[in-house]
Amino acid sequence: MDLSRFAFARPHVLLVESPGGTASRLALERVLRERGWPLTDSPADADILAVAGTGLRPYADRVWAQLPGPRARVDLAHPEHAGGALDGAQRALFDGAAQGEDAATRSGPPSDQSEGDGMPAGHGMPAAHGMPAGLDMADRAPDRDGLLLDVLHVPWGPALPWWPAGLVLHSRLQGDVLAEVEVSWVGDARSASSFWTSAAEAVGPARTAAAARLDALGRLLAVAGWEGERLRAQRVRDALLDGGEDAVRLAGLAGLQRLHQRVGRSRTLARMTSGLGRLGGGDVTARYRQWLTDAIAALESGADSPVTPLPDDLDDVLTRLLTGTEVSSARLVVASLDPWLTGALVAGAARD
Amino acid sequence: MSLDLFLLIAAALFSVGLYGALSQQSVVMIMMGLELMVNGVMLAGGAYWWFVAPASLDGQVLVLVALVVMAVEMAMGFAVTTAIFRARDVDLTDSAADLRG
Amino acid sequence: MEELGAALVLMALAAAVLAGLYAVHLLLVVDREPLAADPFLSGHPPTEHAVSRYHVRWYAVTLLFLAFDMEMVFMFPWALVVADLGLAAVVEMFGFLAILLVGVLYAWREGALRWT
Amino acid sequence: MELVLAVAFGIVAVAAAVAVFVVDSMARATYALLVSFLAVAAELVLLGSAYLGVLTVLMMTVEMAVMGVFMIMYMMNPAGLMPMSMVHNKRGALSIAIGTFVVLGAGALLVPWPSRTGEPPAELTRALGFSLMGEHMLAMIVIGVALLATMISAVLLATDRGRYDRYGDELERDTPRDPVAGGVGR
Amino acid sequence: MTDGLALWGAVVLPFGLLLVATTAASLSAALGSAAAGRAVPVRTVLQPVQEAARLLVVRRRRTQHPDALLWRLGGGTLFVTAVLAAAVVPIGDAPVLRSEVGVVWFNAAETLLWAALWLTGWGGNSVAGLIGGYRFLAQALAYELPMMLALITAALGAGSLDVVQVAAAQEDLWFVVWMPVAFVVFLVAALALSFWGPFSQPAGSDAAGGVLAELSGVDRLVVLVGRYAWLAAAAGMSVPLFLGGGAGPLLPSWLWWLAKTLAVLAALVWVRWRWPVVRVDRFEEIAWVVLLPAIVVQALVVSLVVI
Repeated sequence: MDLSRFAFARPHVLLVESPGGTASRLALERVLRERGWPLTDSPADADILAVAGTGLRPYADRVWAQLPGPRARVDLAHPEHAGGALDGAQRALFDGAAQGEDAATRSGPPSDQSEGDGMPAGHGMPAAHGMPAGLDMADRAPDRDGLLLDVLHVPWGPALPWWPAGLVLHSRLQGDVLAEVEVSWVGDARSASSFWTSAAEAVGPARTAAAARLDALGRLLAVAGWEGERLRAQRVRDALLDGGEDAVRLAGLAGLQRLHQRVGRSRTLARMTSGLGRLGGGDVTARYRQWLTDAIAALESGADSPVTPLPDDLDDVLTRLLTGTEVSSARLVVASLDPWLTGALVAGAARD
Repeated sequence: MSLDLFLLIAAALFSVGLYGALSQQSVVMIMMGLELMVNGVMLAGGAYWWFVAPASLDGQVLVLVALVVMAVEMAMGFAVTTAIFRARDVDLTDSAADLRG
Repeated sequence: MEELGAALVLMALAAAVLAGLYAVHLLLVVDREPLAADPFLSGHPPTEHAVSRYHVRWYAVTLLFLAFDMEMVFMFPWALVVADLGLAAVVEMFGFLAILLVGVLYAWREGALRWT
Repeated sequence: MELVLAVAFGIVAVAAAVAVFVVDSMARATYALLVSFLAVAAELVLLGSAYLGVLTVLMMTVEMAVMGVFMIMYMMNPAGLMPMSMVHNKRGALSIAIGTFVVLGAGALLVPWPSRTGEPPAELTRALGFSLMGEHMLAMIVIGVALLATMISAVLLATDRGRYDRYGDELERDTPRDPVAGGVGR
Repeated sequence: MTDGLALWGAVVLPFGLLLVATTAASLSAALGSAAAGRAVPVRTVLQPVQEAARLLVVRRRRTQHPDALLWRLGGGTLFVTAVLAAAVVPIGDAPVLRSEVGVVWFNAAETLLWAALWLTGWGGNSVAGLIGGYRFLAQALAYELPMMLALITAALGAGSLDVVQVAAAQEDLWFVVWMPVAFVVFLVAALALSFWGPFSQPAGSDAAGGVLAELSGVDRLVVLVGRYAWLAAAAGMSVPLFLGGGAGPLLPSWLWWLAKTLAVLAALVWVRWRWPVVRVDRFEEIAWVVLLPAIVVQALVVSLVVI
């Protein structure tokens, strides 16, 4: 089986985060980055499904059924096991015989393969009989453009990479525009706050404040399609969360200043994000720039950085901001609100 | 190769296009029929140029003009279809006929 | 005329390379039967077929493009004779282009270059 | 060899043309039409017009891609998953079409076409350039104006919003109000 | 029938294109490793081969009610058209196919990408693919006209549509020197047509991979190979159009062509790691009201110089 050892020396990983899985996600992201295993966007390209945390059961199972195979799965409850779990997954990919058996069990239509019951049935569509593949044809609905064209019911999250843990966005898509949006949550909405609170106890408030913002920045950059800088942001973030002496903070500061130069001052990124998701006078551009300046300020002062407060009814705000945007704008807006939605930044404020 | 052969193919294309233009209900499908007819004209123009009067470039220019006419026809056709669809929520000629009344 | 024969030969050779890839795939793949899978929807089942009347938000740009594109029909032969014909050909072609750019300007002001 | 290719591409062109009105999926219909155009482009290359042939490939691919956009937008059931008939007066249309083919085909075969006079110019595309800039200049001027008219009327007809929706009734706003912003800012 | 075609060259061409394309993928892999803060060992150059092996082992997928014919046709068209486009590129002095309309030929092969990408997006019956396919069409509407004008500007400078003659016309002065706008526009178009780097929104992460979303196994490999092949073909074309073709001292002309092509390719790959994705809904307006007038002015300048 030399071939599969060669082929899967660098398996592609689909990483999704379940509520409360922040620690596991960070651990997985770090190991993957260090090994150079790429993160991928869809199950079709994935060899390994990595679920950070354990609260995503039915959704992760359905995604699992979509991995073409050879496939392996990591459900990571304890962040310290990230490396070992990924090693095990890779060994499973090497095992051609077992993969062949797994593939043989999956030859029917997809509905027979999904494990676990009680799948949430989208928008409660009645089962369509006599329709091809038992799926309905899309129906039409009015649009702001005055053309009565088809609407697709497209859910975003929770088993979606670079997406706030547990957020589910049910959208009605007309073309690439989200005509209507409905927000709901799987599990606890502010599930990341406990992780960042405990991180602050471990490595201090300043470094945590910077790391939380870098984490948000990395996720935004991933959605904005800037892989190189996403990797750099995560590198600095991981260094800051490492513990250790003051030199780490200074190295982190240097990395942050470089990011500020490259990302914060990027005119291309600013042009692509300006005017999106206006909230309290700031748009997406203003928010990621604020993260960078706040992170630098925190490291320079050695103290926590104050968090810009956002409205409490963030779900309603999200609905309002996303209605009528096209898909890439919507993803950017969600990513720019990610740390508030998951509680990563709220936690910092709570300690003041 | 002879002129007859190409003209025969062109005639076939033209006739298939004519059938489409006459039988289809949807504006966009009618346009596809018209396009096929122009397609036949283009082939006939190219063949006529090659087999009859290669020294003069009229045949070549005819094909170019046919290409442009096709594009203009398409742009206007799509614009009209969009306008009709916006106004009446249909793109069928049968249903659009009563726009006159 | 040689272009046609060349195109056919090249297409056949390129297709042969792709066919070779598929052949190697059949030898190596874990299971030859393609996996029947749902489309990726973040872990939700699909409720309807995705192929539908897709509301293209930039249809006005396509119309603009169709018209402007026709310019190129004339511009390729024009490029060969500019040096011989001199200023008259330049004035004529760029007059033509200026007319079309007026159309673009108009469309821009009407907001036709943006998603509706 | 050339005869074989000419016949083969002729068959492809006509078969694809028929397929346009036979297949259920609008995507397939659109790209069947493209195949028909590509086959005719191949015939044009066979007929010594390399420029016209390649240009036809270029223009028709783009136009069919655009046509696909509108086909998918406005046709019911664009993927043809639920086959349905969208024709009227099929029999009449068919008989007219066949009649036309018989007349045109008979003309093609029976008319004594003049025999070939002259030779094509050595550098055909260049000659075409001289011709367009010279004797056929009127065609270019007319087409230029026609294209402008097409642009303006197509935008006017197709779009729902215009400058008054964007800049206000008096065109008083500096920045337009649009559902989705553009890259230039005006 | 095939007078202008160098037959043995045609046989070698697909493989040569694959080789150059693999070089681009290797370089991209190295830059990615560096960005992740990892060492870049020599074996990184094998990474594209490794990826190809992976995709050959991985199973193919079929979504519910796909239009499999159009789906696969679209994916395969990418590579086939890349080979067609590369055929008119003079490798040094001689292209595989010498055609008097080589520039238009390249352009025509490129427009087939409109069909290819849209079909790849449509065929899978998946929302992500659909969004990606339509994004590519929107992107094509933006880059196509500037690119056509850039091609014409180079042809204008040489007074010929034959790529060999365009390269030969730069004996005294490379076109890039006095057609910088056309060169830049051509490179932007090269990125956009191979939906690469800043113009990779048709395969964007924000839409779960867009046109690539449902592709696995060899089906995905075919599309990726086609994409890299187009990147290589476009880089290769930029050399005879703007960078003097095979001109250069001492070395044989084909080697000069290769060196210049690899340099352009390296720049295109580097851009991927240097810039974020340019969103189509914003790029559309920029292309029409900034790029298009700019390249028209460039063409005007060139035509005034020519007469």
